[in-house]
Amino acid sequence: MKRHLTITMEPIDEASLLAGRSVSSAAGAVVCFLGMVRGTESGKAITALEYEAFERMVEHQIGLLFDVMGKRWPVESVRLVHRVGLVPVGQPSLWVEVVAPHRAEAFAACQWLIDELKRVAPIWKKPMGAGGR
Amino acid sequence: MKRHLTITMEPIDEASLLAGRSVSSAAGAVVCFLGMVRGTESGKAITALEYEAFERMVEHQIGLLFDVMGKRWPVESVRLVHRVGLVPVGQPSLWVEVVAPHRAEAFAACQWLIDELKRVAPIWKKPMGAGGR
Amino acid sequence: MRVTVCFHSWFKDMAGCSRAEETLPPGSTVDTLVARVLVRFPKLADAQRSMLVAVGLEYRGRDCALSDGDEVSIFPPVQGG
Amino acid sequence: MRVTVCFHSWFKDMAGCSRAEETLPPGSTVDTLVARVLVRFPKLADAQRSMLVAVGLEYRGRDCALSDGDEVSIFPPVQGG
Repeated sequence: MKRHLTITMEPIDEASLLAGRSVSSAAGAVVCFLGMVRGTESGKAITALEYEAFERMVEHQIGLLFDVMGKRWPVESVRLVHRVGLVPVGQPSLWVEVVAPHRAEAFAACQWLIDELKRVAPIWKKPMGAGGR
Repeated sequence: MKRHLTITMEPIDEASLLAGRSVSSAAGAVVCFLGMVRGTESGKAITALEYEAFERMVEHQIGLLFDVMGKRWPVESVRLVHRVGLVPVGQPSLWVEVVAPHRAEAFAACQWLIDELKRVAPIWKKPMGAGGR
Repeated sequence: MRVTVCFHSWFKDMAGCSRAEETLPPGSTVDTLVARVLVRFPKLADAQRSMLVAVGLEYRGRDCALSDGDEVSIFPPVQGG
Repeated sequence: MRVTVCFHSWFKDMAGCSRAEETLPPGSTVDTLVARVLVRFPKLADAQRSMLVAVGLEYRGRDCALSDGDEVSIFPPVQGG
């Protein structure tokens, strides 16, 4: 299973991620997920989320998730990008792509990975309002 | 709910589809699916699939699915492109994008739409081998 | 009444054409039409069990009543995606 | 033995620093360390129930034995995605 993980302060560049995709002729399904910063957090209007990560641990924990994923589903490739720092409303903080032979396993693996990431990746977010906080 | 459906002989241009995406600040999740032509069909090596569609009925039936989707899930936008004609191995025949406030509904709606499309859209495929058929 | 029959996918190959006209007695249903089609295009008989039928752009059962001018599409199981 | 404590997210604000050193008796566990930390940084007491602890890069329970040189991270529930 090909695996790729990036934690970055830069905006997620979907177009270049697409350009970097390589799929074998055995791959029948590609599932992509984008998690976007919404304009409200707990009912209050915000302008951005400030993400903080314990990066070394995020990388280790997501590496463990990739290990489990590779054992549980016949995934050909998984790529995950999490943006940290200030992410404005309307922009993605998370991008995940799973390539697999069939769609059921691609969807299952992708959803599982996001659920687990939210459970174990040491990342935190702070809502930023119009006034700065 | 914004809806967009294309049945086309042209290759699916993911980059331009991405460029055409518009999401509101209420959207927290974008799920994309690509169905790729695999190199084997019923255990035999192929070079392409030839897709044939009863286009007017495909458009009508998918329109009905969009109606149901819009009632069942709070989907903000759905876009679906199905390529017809000759689609070489390794290229996508189907592209689906669902934008919704939260990821669970985006995943559920996207998977449901693909399952239903496979059940009701009058599209057929013929495997093409190295020798032409 | 007259209806147009359209064949899709390999049903077209079996029928040897993509369209055919049929003249049916009043009160005819999809069932009447299919019986007629199978006599005229006997190669389709084997495919009868997996045959799907649409009247216009809607899937219809065998008991669906037909009207003059209907376009009835007959095709094998669909395989989109 | 000496261990380094790292605070993340708003635990850092509560503690007023991102790192602290602690010297513990041999045989100490995460529990020993957390008790020590709560005395030294009393503002963290309220957050005790939602506190997560990692030793190195692994999540560990309160009974986990510590070793000299360990880096112990203490943080609130995670919110990635």
